[in-house]
Amino acid sequence: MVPITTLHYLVVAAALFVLGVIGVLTRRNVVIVLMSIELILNAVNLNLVAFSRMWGKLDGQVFAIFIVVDAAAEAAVGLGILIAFFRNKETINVDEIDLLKW
Amino acid sequence: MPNFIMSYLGSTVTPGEAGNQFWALIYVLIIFAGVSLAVVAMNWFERKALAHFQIRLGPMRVGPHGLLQPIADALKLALKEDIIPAEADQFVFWFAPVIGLLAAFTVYIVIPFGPSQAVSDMNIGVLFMLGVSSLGVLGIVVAGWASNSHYPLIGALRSSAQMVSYEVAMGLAVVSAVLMTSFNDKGTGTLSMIGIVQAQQQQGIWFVFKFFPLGLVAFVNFVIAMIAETNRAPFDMAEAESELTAGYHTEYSGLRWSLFMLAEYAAMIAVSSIAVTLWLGGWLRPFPNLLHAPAWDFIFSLFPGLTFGALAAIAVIGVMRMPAHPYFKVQRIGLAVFAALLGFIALFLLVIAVGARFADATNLPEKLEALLRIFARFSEGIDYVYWFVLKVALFMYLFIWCRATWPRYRFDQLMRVGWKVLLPITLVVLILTAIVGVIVS
Amino acid sequence: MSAPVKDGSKDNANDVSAHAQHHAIPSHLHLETPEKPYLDSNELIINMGPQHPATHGVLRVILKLDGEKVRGTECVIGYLHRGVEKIAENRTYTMFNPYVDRMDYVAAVSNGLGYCEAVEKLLNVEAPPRADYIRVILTELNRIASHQLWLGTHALDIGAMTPLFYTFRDREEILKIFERYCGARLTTHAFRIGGCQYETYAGFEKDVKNFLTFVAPKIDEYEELLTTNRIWLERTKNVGVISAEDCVALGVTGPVLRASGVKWDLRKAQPYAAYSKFDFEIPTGENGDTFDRYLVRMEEMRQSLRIVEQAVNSIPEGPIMAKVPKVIKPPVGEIYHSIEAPKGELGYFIVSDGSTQPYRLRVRPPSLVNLQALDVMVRGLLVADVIAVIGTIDIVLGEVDR
Amino acid sequence: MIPGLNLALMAVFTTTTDPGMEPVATPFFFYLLSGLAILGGFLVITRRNPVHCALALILTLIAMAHLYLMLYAPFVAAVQIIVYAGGIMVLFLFVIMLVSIERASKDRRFNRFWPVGLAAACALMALFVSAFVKGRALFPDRMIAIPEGSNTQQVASMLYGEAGRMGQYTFAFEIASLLLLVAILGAVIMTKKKI
Repeated sequence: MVPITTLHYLVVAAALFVLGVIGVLTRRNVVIVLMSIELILNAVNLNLVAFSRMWGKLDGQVFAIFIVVDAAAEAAVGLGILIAFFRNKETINVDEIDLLKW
Repeated sequence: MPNFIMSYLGSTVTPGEAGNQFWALIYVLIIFAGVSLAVVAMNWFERKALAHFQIRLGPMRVGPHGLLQPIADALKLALKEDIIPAEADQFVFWFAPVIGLLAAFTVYIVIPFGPSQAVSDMNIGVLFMLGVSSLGVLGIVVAGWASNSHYPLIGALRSSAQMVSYEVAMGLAVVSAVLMTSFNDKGTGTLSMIGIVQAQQQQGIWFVFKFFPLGLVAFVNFVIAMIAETNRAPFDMAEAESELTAGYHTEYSGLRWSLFMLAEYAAMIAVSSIAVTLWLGGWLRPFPNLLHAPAWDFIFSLFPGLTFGALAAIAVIGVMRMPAHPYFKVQRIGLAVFAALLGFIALFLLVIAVGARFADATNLPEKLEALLRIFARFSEGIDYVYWFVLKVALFMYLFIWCRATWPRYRFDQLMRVGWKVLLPITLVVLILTAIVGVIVS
Repeated sequence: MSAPVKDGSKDNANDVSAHAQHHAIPSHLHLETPEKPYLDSNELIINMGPQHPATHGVLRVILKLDGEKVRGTECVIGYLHRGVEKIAENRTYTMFNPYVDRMDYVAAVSNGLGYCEAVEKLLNVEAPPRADYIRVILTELNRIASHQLWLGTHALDIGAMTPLFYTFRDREEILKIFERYCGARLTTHAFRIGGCQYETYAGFEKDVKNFLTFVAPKIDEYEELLTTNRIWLERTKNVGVISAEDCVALGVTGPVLRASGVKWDLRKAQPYAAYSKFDFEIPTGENGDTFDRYLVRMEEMRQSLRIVEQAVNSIPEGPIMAKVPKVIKPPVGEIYHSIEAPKGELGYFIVSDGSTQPYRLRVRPPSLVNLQALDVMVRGLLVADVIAVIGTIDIVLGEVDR
Repeated sequence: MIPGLNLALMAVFTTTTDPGMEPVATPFFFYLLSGLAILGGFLVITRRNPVHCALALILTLIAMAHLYLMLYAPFVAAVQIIVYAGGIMVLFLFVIMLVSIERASKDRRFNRFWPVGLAAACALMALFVSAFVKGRALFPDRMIAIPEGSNTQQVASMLYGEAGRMGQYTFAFEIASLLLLVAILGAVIMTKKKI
């Protein structure tokens, strides 16, 4: 078997990233769009950790932790907006969210 | 292969560290069997203890003093019809109990029953434990959702909010224990579960008494959070039977329901083990530093045998107190056999303990000395496991005691306690621990 | 139904409307959905019951929930309806006596007492003093038993398992006394129209006195378990609050009314049986919350012990049955008689057409009337509080549905 | 089931004493885990029911945590499990249950512009592929051993600094905590009915 190199991890991360982008661009449900964003952030994380392993430095892991923090903040705010929105409009579909003010 | 298997035997590290998959697997199987047995025993003990709190007798019919009741229950549950509601989400409904069970059992990988009596010693042991036990909530939430019914849904909503909230307090309490490990010469702490117990040994104090009362407060907070985390009374919001019939597992039946029960009890034992490891010195016997003479070692190594002896004696009293009516004949015989079994185990343990005492004696025949050396090693392991299990058993009693004593909190009160009482207290304790630690060391 | 009492039916109608105007229900009790819900489309409608561990039988409460917050309740009753009132129209007065025991089956003695006294009033006979004393003793013992059962189940609803078994252990002693007195434990049928059928058995007084010394510390024991328990306090204080005005407007009686601060007890207000001869207090609360109702009932148990003690020490000798004809044929007329049952005012309205059977018999069951207060009490509270409030109203579905 | 079991196995297999030693079955576990991760990602964007999507995402997250373990980043793996799988995903499930899903499960899955989105994503993928093919030399086939045993301590000293000296990322770390605080406040303010 081919030994696993950094490139393998990068390919996996790229695949996940593309999946996340597809989800963000095509799905209607906001919750799933948010999940796709988590997918993208995770792909980035995998890259960072793989590079950290490649160079033998821990900076990548530290960045990964920052990104996890960021993802948590994003999820909290995103879901908060979602709840507030749902309360007023009773929909969670992106293509029905088309008013700047109501 | 035999070399691979035998090579681990003299080792003083866990099989995970030694990289020995065979023994790791054996340990996993032993722990799995042991935890399952403990759950069964806990089931019986809970019903009996609860009954005696409530001036009842509890199970008495199946086997002497209901000893076989858990087995009868398990059989009944396994044979019951496994109902999946028509409107339920089939796959998720099927899968939910498995998540909870896996999360509950996976925690045991890092729980040290002794310095080498663990599957693996991970250097992120505490984090692993926190992370995996936090996965257990997924099983509950998903089960409540998949049932497609109102009561389970409310149970799931309650439990998701509750467990996420109490995880915060729990994590902070754990951090204060981890912080205590770093107050040594080198100034470095550890997240390894074995390392934490060893730190307590080196510092010569259980962390529950360290920086009194800081350790104690953190410990009490952890215990409260852990009761909430396992959904037990008085925090059993998720399955409050008088409110939500059975909460998240209302729609479950038969084997799948029993998986939930298994997961709940396994999780109880797991979190108790964590509390014991972090604050109560894990496998350490009482006063390992003060009473360190070989004679003391010997006396404490007799405890396992004596405990089983006491249990056997209780069983014998039970035999004698049984009415002399032919109806009770089978039960008498059964209990007598059980007593004999306990007595035999007690004898075995005592022989080993006594044998281990004389392992270092001079001018022994060579074969006897080899045997006694094995005894000594065996006795040591039994000691560790015994003290660990004893402490965990006290926690199990605590769980039952709480359940028998207190009414149930209401949901908003529960959240208030979690966020406005436990969290600030643990934060303050954490900060004070750091300050006191810096001042002292 | 046209009443056999011919005169003044029109006047009666006027009376009713005037009455209704006078006691118009305050506007805030007409409950509309007050505010915009938190999540509109997510209003959960939950059927609590008729099969539910905490609805004390077959009560069905339809809860409208916003998250866990209760926005409205609707009680659906009648699952235990047996047509007791209709049965009465086809039974003689004597034959109907056992049926009333099946209404509030945890306080059967009180039910029997109310019925017997109502018929006695209709017949214009009075039970002899000794019978009155026996009635008081048994009724008060039954009040303790009823409150004990209430306490156990109420605590169980709130999550404390243990008090249930303590109260059942002690209730057992009362049931033993009943069993020795009349052979039945629950549906006692202890009294007859005109007195009591059975003379007290030998050792009755000793049994009762033993019970008094036995149970007084037990009541303290219950209080020890609960009264100062933090969780119990948090679960009951300021939960299910109902004001005195609302209680009066809704016709709520019994401990629920007294816990709201109204000192109204039929044993004092219109004494029946031998109650005027005894010295006892009427405990009242202040806040009208679940905790006050708990305290009021606990104190009522102690007061009942006082009454029983006085009664058993001064029980007179004499006959136990008044002179009552073999075939009971009350004169034409109607009567309303009510007593203070453990749960509130238990009233019997009997219309007699002069035959051996009642023309119409109507029961005013305290549980049914008190259950009206549920909606007022639980609006805006959480699901867990609904359970606590159902427990604290102390309903028995046999009586609600009849 | 498989991720949980794996977590157990990985815990056993990756904690070897020799930091330079490769874990026992690296390629096998790599392909298994990355397969699971990609499968999970695929399910996230295709499943109709949001709860199924969330479960698929949890599968991905747990598989990713194992990949971190394989990359000798146990601390990041633990954070991933605690924060993502135990925290964020429960939040997601909570919100999914709070907003009605009956309607969502009957709706169209994709928005009107899905071909555009798909095309854009495909273009992105082409970019990645070309970057990997052309820039093969940029990614050397090397894996420098990171001492795993003290991973947590090293991460900590980068974040907090040691012995009185500020760490490289201490300031960024504090900023991140501030970000979290702001996010919490924002979420609370947005979801609260009346403040």
